[in-house]
Amino acid sequence: MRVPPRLFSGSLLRMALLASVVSMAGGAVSAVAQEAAKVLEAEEATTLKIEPPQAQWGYIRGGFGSGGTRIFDGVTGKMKGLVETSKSSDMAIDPAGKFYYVSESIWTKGDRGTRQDMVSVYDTTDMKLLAEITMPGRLIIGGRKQNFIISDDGKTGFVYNFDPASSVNVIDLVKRKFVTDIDLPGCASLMPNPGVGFSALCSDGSIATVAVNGSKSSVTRSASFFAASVDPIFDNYTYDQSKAEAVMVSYTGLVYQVKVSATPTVSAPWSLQVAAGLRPGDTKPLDVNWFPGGTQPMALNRKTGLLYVLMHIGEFWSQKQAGTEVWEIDVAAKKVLGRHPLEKPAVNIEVTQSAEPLLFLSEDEGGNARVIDAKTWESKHEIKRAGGGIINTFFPR
Amino acid sequence: MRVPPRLFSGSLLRMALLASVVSMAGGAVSAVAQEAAKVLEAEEATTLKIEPPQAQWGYIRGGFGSGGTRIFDGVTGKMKGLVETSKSSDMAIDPAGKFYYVSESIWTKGDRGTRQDMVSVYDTTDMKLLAEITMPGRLIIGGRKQNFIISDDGKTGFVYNFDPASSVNVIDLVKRKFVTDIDLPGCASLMPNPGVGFSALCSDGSIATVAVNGSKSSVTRSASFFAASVDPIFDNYTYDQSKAEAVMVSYTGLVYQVKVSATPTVSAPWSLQVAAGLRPGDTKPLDVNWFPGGTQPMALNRKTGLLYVLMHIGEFWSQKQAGTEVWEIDVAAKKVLGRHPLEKPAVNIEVTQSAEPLLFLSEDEGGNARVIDAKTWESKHEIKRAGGGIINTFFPR
Amino acid sequence: MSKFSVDKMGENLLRKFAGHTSRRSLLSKLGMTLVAAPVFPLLPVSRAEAAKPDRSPEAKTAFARNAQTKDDTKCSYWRYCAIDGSLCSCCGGAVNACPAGSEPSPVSWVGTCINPDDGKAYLIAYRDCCGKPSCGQCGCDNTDRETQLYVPMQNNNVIWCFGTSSMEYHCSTAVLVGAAE
Amino acid sequence: MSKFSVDKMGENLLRKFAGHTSRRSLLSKLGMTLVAAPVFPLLPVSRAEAAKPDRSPEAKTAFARNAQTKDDTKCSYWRYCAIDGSLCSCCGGAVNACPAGSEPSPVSWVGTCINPDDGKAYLIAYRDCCGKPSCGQCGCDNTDRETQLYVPMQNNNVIWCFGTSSMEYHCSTAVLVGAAE
Repeated sequence: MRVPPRLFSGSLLRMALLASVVSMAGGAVSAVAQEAAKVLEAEEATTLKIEPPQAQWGYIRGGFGSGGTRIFDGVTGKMKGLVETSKSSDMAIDPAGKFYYVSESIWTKGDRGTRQDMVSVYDTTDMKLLAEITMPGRLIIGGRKQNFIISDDGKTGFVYNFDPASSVNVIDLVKRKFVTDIDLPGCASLMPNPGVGFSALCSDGSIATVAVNGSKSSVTRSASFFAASVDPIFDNYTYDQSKAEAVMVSYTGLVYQVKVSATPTVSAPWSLQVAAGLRPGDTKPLDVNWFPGGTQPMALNRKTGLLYVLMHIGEFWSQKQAGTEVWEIDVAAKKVLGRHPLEKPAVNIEVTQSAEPLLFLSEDEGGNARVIDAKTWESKHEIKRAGGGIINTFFPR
Repeated sequence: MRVPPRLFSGSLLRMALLASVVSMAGGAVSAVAQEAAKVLEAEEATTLKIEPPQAQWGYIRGGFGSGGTRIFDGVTGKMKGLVETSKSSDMAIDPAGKFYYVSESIWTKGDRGTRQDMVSVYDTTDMKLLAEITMPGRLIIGGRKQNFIISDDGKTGFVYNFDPASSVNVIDLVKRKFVTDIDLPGCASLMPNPGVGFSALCSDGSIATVAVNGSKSSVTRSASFFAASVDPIFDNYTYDQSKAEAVMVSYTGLVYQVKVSATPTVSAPWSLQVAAGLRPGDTKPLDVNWFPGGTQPMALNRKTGLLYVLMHIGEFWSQKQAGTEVWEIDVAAKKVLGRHPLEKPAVNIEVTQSAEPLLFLSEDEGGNARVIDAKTWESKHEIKRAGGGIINTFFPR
Repeated sequence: MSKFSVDKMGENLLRKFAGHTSRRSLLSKLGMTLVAAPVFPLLPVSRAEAAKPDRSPEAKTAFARNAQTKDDTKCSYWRYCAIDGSLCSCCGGAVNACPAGSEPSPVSWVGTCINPDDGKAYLIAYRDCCGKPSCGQCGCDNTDRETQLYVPMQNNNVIWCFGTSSMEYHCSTAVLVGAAE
Repeated sequence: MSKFSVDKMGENLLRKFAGHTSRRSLLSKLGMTLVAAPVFPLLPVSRAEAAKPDRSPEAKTAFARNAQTKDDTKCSYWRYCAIDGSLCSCCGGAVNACPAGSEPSPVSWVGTCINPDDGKAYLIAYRDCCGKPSCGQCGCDNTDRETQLYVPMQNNNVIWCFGTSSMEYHCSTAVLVGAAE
């Protein structure tokens, strides 16, 4: 057996084979089983357990319209299990590693009937459904990391809603109940704000900060610091829980660092291309340059402070184009340390927070994933039909 | 506009553009619309209607686990619409062409919650859901044509159930209600039996005939005529409504013709391979021959009496292998008229009952479909991402 | 001259929704309007001073340089400069019509596309047709002036099926709204 | 010597169900058994006279000639002679165990496969693991002695998720039941 016996569940299914044979079978089976024992041992069917979230795992979503988030061990390349994420749902991992949370919308009759919005709670080791926390609604989109976030203490979930007015559902994950919804006009792409509530990017180029106190809340706004329709910031940015800092990249390749607090501050943006010794990206038509692109174009290693960005050659407004290189960037030094060509173009990138960091990439075609050693840049695994969607990793603290 | 205006619906959506602008927009829009009218005409969004079922259409299911049956016009190769067939559902077409019937099983929460089994009824021209006829259950499998059949007069539906005991749900399609379920131990793969009820193939190699009279029924059985586990008959066989005759093919390539009545009769089987001048197919290991294969390996043109079978070279127990040739067989003469190599191997075949018969094929890879002229054997269309599943055509009477 | 400005639409939307407008009262207003007026994108439109935009080939995106006006079943058709999804014109619908049995969303995202025949810019409403499984034919993903979720009406990933009986995505149309700045 | 005969199992099943057994009383019996005994395929088994089957390479199917006993994440693993679906051993499960969170069906379809190490035939129960979206890894479709719906326990297309909380298919295991004739 290739799976450690300690992982076997101790459920009713452990019942012995012989005792469970239906009475209709008569006396034949005991004899058969004894006979079988002489040759190969008869077996029972069981259900395994799984380890709680591990730093070297990658969680890869199915593509648009498909369900399921497959968990792969980046070291072995093997599938470990599957989180039951329904179509266009969002998954978040409990920072303590005990629960998988799935923010989802399900109709009672598939594509008709009554709409049901909920956060479903799964145990991370037996993967069983523990609770369904009903809530008023949520944006149906898929492929976004910042639409369902969890506070750094793991106690509160924030679910972005758009119907088509913007709001945020506040979920008490301890009591497992919906608390309130907060209007958030013109803003989206949430980040946790420890001790305060959450912050978000807004269409006027500001950051909105929502102080949440039970069912009460108040909203404040920063000054405008980016041009939301001219050079948008990718809303699949990275929030670094260890520093309460968000690192963001814009379509032209500007890097923004947002220090999260009651009054978030934004550092002066700097250009990825300049950090690589090239001229900065421009919004002008015809101008050819390297640009960031994809659905999830960036990943950040919290310990090393290294940023990984999917880059491609193109013109402006090519923000969904798959990356042909991964740029490895020292954020503190504002310097591109390496440009690493990919065997196959990729649309999503994530990095593990494990001691030996591994890059997970969703390739542009076939739903395949690739695992690359972030130190040696050696390709470790190509995983067929991994899903093709966005990728999460777990940050143990 | 590429679609005839007569197909536009006369619904509320016909409301004029200007009148429908929301009040918040203020006075600006009228001016804009007048301006726009000078350049290109502003439009409204509408919903089209579709013709009732046409003889030259092919209905192609999505592959395993996917929903939707796409309708393609074999003459133009264009998609005409989509029947809302949920995952692992079965579709049947009202012989009068007024309704699409979908036999389906839906859980209230996707893959959990309460199971709901029903026959959903859709209008064939506006494609709207007209009714849901609830019933006790059905076999969940997909890819089978004979699990949901309709009597030749269009008044009664029969739904195969297996849970894991075999039965058949009788559905009154006129009153749109479930009538009764009938035990059918050891049998499956239903065919209509006009004036009687339905018949089915059984694991003892017989045909069971079920006389249905309201909620009462009685079952009779023919003598055994095939070896169900040794040389099985493909259960995606063809039932010819014009002759009340079923034409069936077995794994080795034997053709059976079943004349349906209160006491069905089966003609002596004959070998496809012999009809092509080869030695007959054998169940013996190692023996290499041409064999029928695929999921839906055969199609019958009701008017010409020509049978089309997907054939491949292999050994016995290769019954799912994709066909590399289509054999064109005159059933009455028991003679293979032609062997037609395919550009790409196919797993499903169907033929239109139109004046100029067209073959629809689901290719083995990529979910692509191909349309071939059944007279000239010219490839007319290759349709990308058509679905890849089984195919239905409509037989107008 | 009054023309549509997508950026201004976004700003106005924001201002209207911000602070003084209760979301619930707005929603109930929207809800009523959804029933009464299902044809037009439910977004406020402002007058805007017309600049003189440069429509020369040198000022065009890669999409605009290669756009055509003849075949609306191809991704390069001029109106599709910011579409993402299956073209309804390949699904039994039309460039501005949903296939039978699907339902056009009363609201939509928008794009500003240049018609190569007259060199003018037009506002296009990409109305999703909803309530049926994905059509799957003619998938396109064009991204001219396509933004992120905080400017939702210019984001082409959102399932724009608000106010329809279900939010299952079937295909997308490209409805001509009018001239843009 | 008593060994499993798949054909006889089918025949007995048929005889038991036919005529004199009411489906409902059988079902309620099955229902009770499902709760009490979820481990074994719920199908009656008969004694059968052991013939001496020919296990020489010349008597083997293409699958059996190429089967191996080392790697149960490959379609050629000997037990998979009639499997259809994703191998649970590639999904975080094992050849005889469901991945965490999925549920083994108490009933299954069966195959008779030859172990190349000892040349003997064994009855294999292909238990589907249910209640999660399709695993999608290591898809196999082997068809030795695989039949059609009227012999359901030897058909590998049926979603064998009876008696589980949902019938969504996740992956398939291959549980060794015992020696076959």
